[in-house]
Amino acid sequence: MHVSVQREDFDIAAEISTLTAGDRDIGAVVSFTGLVREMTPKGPISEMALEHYPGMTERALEEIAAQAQQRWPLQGLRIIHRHGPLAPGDRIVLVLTASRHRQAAFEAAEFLMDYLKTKAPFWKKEGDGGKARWVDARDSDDNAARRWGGEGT
Amino acid sequence: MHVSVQREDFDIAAEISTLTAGDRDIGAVVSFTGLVREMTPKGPISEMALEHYPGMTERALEEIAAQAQQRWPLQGLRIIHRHGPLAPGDRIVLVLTASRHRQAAFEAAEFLMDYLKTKAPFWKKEGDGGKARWVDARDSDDNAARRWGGEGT
Amino acid sequence: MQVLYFAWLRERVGAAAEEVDPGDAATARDLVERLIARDDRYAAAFCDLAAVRVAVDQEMGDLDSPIDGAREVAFFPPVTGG
Amino acid sequence: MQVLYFAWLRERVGAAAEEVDPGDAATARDLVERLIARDDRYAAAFCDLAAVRVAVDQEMGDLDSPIDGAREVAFFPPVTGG
Repeated sequence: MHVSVQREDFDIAAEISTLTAGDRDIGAVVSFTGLVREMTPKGPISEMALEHYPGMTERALEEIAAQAQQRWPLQGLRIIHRHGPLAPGDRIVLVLTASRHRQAAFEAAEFLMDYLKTKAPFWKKEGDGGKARWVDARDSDDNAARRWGGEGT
Repeated sequence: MHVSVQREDFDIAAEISTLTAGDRDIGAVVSFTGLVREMTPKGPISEMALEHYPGMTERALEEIAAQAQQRWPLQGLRIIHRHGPLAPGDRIVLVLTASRHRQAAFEAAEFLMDYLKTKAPFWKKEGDGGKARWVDARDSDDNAARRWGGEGT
Repeated sequence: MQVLYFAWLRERVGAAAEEVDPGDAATARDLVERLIARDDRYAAAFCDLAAVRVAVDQEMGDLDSPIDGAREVAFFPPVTGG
Repeated sequence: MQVLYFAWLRERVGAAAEEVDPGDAATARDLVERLIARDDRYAAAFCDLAAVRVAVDQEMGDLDSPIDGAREVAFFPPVTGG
């Protein structure tokens, strides 16, 4: 199972252990963890809610995972994305890649995050105790995804 | 403390917790873990020994860490490198980077690994139960380090 | 046809999902026009079409995607996960 | 002056460290020549100078690095950690 969309937190060490268990041909494991930042361009926040599109989210992440596996020789790959209410400091997303060599593991992890940021149906709403506002998509994320070529963002 | 050179194994989750504790402005944490592979270009191995240059190793890693901190806006950085006897599947090295955004965290982690591979005084000796042989340096590592510019490898 | 709304589109429409008769709408854009004609809430939700993304049967598409035979059409803003 | 050897250089020399009088050796290369003249073990260790790396007082250098006043000179193959 490559992809999980869940409300619950995740355990990075346990996920790495599961991913690498029994495979002694893995030389490189890269993890990316995304966290909720307290300070945003529009001021500090006290909470965040992550909405998603059940069904399509899993399909989009599986599709992104399949593309990464076609592009790089990966021994393992894992995506966990949370939804629901979160607070500053909370983990949002985990991407893990395992390969023989570090270049494939690094590149695949960056690709997964760039594509996830532009293709997976999640929407963040930030609150500061009073007002809540939907987060705008960032042009820099579109540009990051575009560098991998393919069918665009 | 950025750098540890030690015989003991390390705990990735504990290291990430320590690195990010109390800083709610971290949005991205990247980890790289290097593992001993059983299969090498010269056949399967049953053990590996990592020799290093006590004193210079720590200095070289601190210098590499300082360069990464000058180049990227990092909230945290950690390098752990093991020495002594190891076996296939064992962890060798951990690099952690924490930043506001993912690009800096990814790039700094790749830079740290590329520089560590060419500038930190470690030497691997692989054994298959009978013979033991020193591992040759790889041209691809020199090339990887060169892409960051600066004073070369 | 099931029509879904997410994020601020959901809030402006005032519903997460609803059954809509697409009539002779051939594309997602035709469907939007049909909805706008129905109620002001849709006019508010779809006032800036450049900020609207579309999925047809859970596949990313755009306003010109055909919706003929689709079971599920979703409208939402650009995604902001990760 | 303390001279250190690592990996297969250490094995061929048969010592990890030794005290060496550098005499009038100005560079690491001069020191290597002085060592080779001393014993065949050094000739074996330093037979391929392209594969020899140098650190002077724990700073990476090369065979042309000056060693005047250095406390510690180390010889080793290209590094293979990580």
